[in-house]
Amino acid sequence: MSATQAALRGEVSIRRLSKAFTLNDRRLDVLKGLNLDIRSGECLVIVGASGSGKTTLLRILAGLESADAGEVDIDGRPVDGVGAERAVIFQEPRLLPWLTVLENVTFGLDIRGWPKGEAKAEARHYIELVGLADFADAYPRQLSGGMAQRVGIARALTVKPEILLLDEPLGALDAMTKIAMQQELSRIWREEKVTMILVTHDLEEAIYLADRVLVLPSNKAQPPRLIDVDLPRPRERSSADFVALREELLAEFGLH
Amino acid sequence: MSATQAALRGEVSIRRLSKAFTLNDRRLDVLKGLNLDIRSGECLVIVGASGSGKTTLLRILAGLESADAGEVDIDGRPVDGVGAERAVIFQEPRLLPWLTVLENVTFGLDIRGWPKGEAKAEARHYIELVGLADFADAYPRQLSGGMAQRVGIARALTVKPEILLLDEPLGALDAMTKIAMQQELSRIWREEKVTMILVTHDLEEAIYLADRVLVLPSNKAQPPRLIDVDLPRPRERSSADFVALREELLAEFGLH
Amino acid sequence: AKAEEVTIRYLASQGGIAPHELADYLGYYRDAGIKLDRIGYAKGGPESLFALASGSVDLGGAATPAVLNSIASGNDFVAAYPSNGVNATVKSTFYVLDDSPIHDIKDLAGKTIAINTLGAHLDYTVREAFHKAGLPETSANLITVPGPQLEQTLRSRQVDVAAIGYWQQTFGGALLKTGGVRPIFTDQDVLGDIAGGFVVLRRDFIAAHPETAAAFVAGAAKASDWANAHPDEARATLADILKARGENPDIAQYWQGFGLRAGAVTEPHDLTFWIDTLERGGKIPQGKLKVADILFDPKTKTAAK
Amino acid sequence: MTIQDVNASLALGADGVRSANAGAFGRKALQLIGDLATRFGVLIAFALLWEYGGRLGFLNSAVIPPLSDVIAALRDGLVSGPLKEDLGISLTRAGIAFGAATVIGIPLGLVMGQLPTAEKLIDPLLQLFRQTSALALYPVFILLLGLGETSKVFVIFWASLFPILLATIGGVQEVDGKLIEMARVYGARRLTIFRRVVLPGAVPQIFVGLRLSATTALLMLIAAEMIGANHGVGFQVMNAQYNFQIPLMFASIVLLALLGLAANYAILGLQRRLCRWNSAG
Amino acid sequence: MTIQDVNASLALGADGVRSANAGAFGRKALQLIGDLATRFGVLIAFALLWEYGGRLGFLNSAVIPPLSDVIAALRDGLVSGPLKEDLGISLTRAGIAFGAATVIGIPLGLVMGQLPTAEKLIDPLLQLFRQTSALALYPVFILLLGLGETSKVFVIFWASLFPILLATIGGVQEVDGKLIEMARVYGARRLTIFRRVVLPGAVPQIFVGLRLSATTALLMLIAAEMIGANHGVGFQVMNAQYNFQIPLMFASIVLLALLGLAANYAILGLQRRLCRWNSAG
Ligand SMILES: Nc1ncnc2c1ncn2[C@@H]1O[C@H](COP(=O)(O)OP(=O)(O)OP(=O)(O)O)[C@@H](O)[C@H]1O
Ligand SMILES: Nc1ncnc2c1ncn2[C@@H]1O[C@H](COP(=O)(O)OP(=O)(O)OP(=O)(O)O)[C@@H](O)[C@H]1O
Ligand SMILES: [Mg+2]
Ligand SMILES: [Mg+2]
Repeated sequence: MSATQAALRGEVSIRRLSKAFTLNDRRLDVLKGLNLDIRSGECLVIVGASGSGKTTLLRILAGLESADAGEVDIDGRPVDGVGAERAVIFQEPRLLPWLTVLENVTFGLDIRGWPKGEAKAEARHYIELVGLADFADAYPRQLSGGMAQRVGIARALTVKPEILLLDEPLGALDAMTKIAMQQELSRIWREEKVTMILVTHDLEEAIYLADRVLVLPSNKAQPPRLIDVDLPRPRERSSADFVALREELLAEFGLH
Repeated sequence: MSATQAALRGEVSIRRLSKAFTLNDRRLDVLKGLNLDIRSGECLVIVGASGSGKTTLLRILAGLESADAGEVDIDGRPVDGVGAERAVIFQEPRLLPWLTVLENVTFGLDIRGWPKGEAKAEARHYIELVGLADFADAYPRQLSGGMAQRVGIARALTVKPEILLLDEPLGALDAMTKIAMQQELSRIWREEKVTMILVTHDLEEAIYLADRVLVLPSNKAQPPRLIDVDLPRPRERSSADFVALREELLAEFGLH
Repeated sequence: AKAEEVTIRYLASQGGIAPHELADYLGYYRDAGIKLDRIGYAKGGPESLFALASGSVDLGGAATPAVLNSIASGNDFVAAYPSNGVNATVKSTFYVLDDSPIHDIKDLAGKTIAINTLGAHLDYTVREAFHKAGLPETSANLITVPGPQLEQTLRSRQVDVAAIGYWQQTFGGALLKTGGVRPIFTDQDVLGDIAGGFVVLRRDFIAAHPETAAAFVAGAAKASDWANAHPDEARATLADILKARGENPDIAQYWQGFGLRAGAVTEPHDLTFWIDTLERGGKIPQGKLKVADILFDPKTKTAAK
Repeated sequence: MTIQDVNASLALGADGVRSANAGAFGRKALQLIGDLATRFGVLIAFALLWEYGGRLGFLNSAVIPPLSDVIAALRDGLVSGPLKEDLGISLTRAGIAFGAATVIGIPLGLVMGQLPTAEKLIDPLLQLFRQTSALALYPVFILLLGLGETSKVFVIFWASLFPILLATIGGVQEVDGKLIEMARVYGARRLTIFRRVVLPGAVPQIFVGLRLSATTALLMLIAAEMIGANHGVGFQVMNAQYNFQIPLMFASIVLLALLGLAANYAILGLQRRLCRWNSAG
Repeated sequence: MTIQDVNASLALGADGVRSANAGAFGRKALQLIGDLATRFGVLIAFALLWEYGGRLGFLNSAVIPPLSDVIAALRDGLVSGPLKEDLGISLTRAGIAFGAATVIGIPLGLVMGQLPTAEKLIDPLLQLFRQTSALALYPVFILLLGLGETSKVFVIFWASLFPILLATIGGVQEVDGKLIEMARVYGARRLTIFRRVVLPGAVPQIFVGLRLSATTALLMLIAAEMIGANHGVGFQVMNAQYNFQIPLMFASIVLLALLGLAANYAILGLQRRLCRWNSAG
């Protein structure tokens, strides 16, 4: 199942991945022998209780954190640090306070050496897409929480990575904006054929976007669970299958 | 309707409240002539699109931001700066990085001059309540996003204010933790008879907790809307009335 | 009658002594009831003048122009006696390296001369020398270099000429000991015998202790005469004094004397030369200072005014 | 359940509007006066104390001449006296040294703050040198750099390097690690992270260093111009002191202090311009 | 739709485990050696250069005696010579001055950083004084404070106050305003906010100031002990120079530098202890 063909972009293979933190001399197992293959162009959604290790897993995939044991391969090569084929949307917006919204969104393109004008045009496109066209010249401290989060999303989208890692990207958005953004993410994922790994607490969002849902347990004695979501797309939130799957996921969480 | 009787604790009266920001020479109306009375012991939930002014309104009520025009009276006295009768849970956790979880949670009690031992015992109670008993000695940078948010909640609950102002307090929590916390908030609200003003993007949460829901419009030409939630408590999320009201609110947002 | 006991606090300078220190060491002050109390070191005379003005010490000592400036600016100081000066044995010498193209004053034009302070003794020695040689007074480039660095800067050819002041005999002695240098001229060639610096007392101190002041000056004069008469003993004594102070006694070998006339007397010229120079330069107002007003007279035990 | 229009549900009284803008202009004018009074009040009090301290017997005016005499000496010195020329010479020396300290201190501080190896390598030596007074090392400087401008500028440079360097290192280490992580995942190389994240993030601290350093540069003029000099404001301070020309000495000190003050506020002004994002709108 | 156990769904090979801990001990030992080499390599190279520079003709050993002579002079001076006593005297002076600068500078900086009015009131005067060299103001100090310990300690205090003060003000103004807001809504009064939010938040910058200031205190010993002193390491630097005791002069300089180095690392150590939250587990 593990791929060594270079042709495959954005394929992730996780083998026996373990990670523990030390907290005041107490050992805290966060990931324990995780095995997982993520297909090229797949949308994997990670859910789990607060503190179950979602961010940690994402950070290891991003190359920001090193595992204690195990392997992560991307397109057949072991992950060693960050890489240009991956982009991350963090749990916090992480905007540079001294740059305007427009400048923050061009940041990734600047680094990739895009000419100023093209980078700006591209950035403006994504700023419009997240609904902040009127705020292109605002500084981060002039934004509301949800607006800042959307700037972070726009910034990650500009660089068109093979693998997009998203940590609760829509958590601070109202219902309507959130649905619009979910549609956008779904469209971009489909059109750009990007591998998407997304952490969320919103099970509806998980089912709306996911090919598969990974449920990380709080109790590390239990194994993680994978749930296939084989609903046709575009998905209808009020469809019976959708609602049934949502119930099933809730049950997985011990609810209902 | 405005009360001057000192007997009423936690009554809020808002008159013609207006607030605008200047953004690169552009005037940005955020609140425009808002009128609202919040009863003692009421639970008012504020919803609205990202950037519609929820945080701004909460900050004015907290005394952290001054209005351009209009009046806010609490228990008959005009608001002038912060006050010990109000506590705030911010949109970000705002923990002191050099203090442990336990020390962060005792912060409010320390300031109120509680003896060390009692403050610690009280703090431990709330830390347990938000499910972080194992992390009392951790530092903020060792916490996950949702854990940090829960520490902020515990800290605000310790001080038992007359008015509790909450800005998306459960936004970073998973479904199960969130429901547990909603039940806790509801119980504390009922038992302590605190006036609760809560911002959320989760309409289910709004209906579960609210006496009334205030919908702030994005377009300031439209007036804000108030929606009464007269469902019996404890509320059942799957009850027909609950679901119907949720549909109604979604429609208010232009969804469905 | 037994003389009153008076303690005189003062600041010493490193590597050298003033006549009153020698007098004290030789026991000349014992009967006069004068006790000298060395409370520290001053690097340069003006600092002792500031200390005198502040009442931290009871005597100061500085080069003549600094003393005159201090009195002109309103300090009620009196020049007690000249503490050092220029004569046939003690003098400031302008040295060059052996292979230098400079041979006399005329060759100095356009050259760099290291001296310790501008606007004071050596500065005016050079001006006077140029004046006498018929050259503009500012023909050479004078720069300030502290004593310890004079030899180093000369030998590394960063300056063409190093002027060793008569009060810097230790540096001159060390320079000559290493050798490879030759003198061009001295201040004595230019100015003749002249006092270079004065010990200064406060007028109110003199008024309060006229006898003590007179005895102080007399003892210092006696010590100066003794040093003139017994230069080798004087050097040995200096070595003892330096050793007692925890300084390097070896440098006593370079010491040549105080450079004072017999009886450490002041000639009017010692002061008028500088009064004229400073008045000409506009540093002090015309006619403000008169020698009689500022010089202690041991006979009347006062200064006029 | 009822949905209602919030504003319509209330009987409105026009008196409810707080007159937030009434008298705003008058208040602003008053505020400005108060502002200037607090800003310069203490300074003026100090000047008065100086001027009249001697006359009222607090100060010995033979050693501390009244301010008016000092100002007169300063004016004379600048108009027709030595200070005019001295000013240019000293500003050049301090300026070159401060410029060099900036140009070397900031990049070095950025590197040392970011690369532990570089810090480990250079830090002990730097710390040792930092502890060494330029005043004491004169013989060494003269030996290695001569008596000319080089050694004077170097003495000043040396002393002004460390405030910038330490402040920059401190500033860099304070930069939010989360922002650096963000830049890394966008593929920024070390140099880009320096330029786009670390440098702007450290700017406030760097400016503290610059202000300390500019002051140091001007203060070191006195020490630097003690040797091998015949011009310069610092030279005048010591030379006037040696010759007991007290008003000229104070005039030179005041001139240096005013230069320092000007440099300080110029750098503050530059910082405000650069950090407009912090206070805009 | 199927729910599956992730781990069970894979055929596992034991070879997949990366041997992250293999050879960890050997690597650590090597790392330590490398660490020490980088940390002290440059220092040792410098010492060798000094020692052999004279013998190889790079340096004039009459001006810069070889390091071994200096170390010998240092040992003699400390064991039987003047430096033993000097050390105690100088440490007392620098210590008192630095202590006073800390005790006054930090609270003053905290106040000035927080209260715009206080800053406006004091800043211009302070800025003016900051620009004024202790070296130049000696006459004034002698006049106002006499020749005793007071003026010496005050000169050192004066110079070491400003690094602490400016760094503290800078640090305070950098403290996250969101945390201060948080403390305010919990009813914290100004003093509590100072103590519990502003002070800990400004600690890293304050420590930069403390380190600069400790250095300054030791460096100022030379200037302070130049006048009216009989003892002290700074006094020895100048005294030895005037007495042709060049090795003793360098020994005193080295002693001051070592003191400064010790102070620097002591303060760094204290900072690490205080800021454990930043690096814990
Ligand atoms: N300091 C400021 N300067 C300028 N504009 C500001 C400032 N603070 C807030 N705003 C603007 O005010 C509007 C309302 O912001 P607010 O934070 O109240 O929104 P919100 O309803 O809380 O949104 P969210 O749900 O995204 O948190 C936004 O358009 C924002 O850009
Ligand atoms: N640097 C660290 N040091 C010690 N423990 C840490 C550190 N980072 C994370 N942890 C711990 O690891 C666990 C998992 O954290 P992680 O951030 O991955 O959770 P999460 O699943 O993202 O939770 P959330 O939904 O609340 O964001 C938590 O218990 C946390 O306390
Ligand atoms: Mg997380
Ligand atoms: Mg908000």
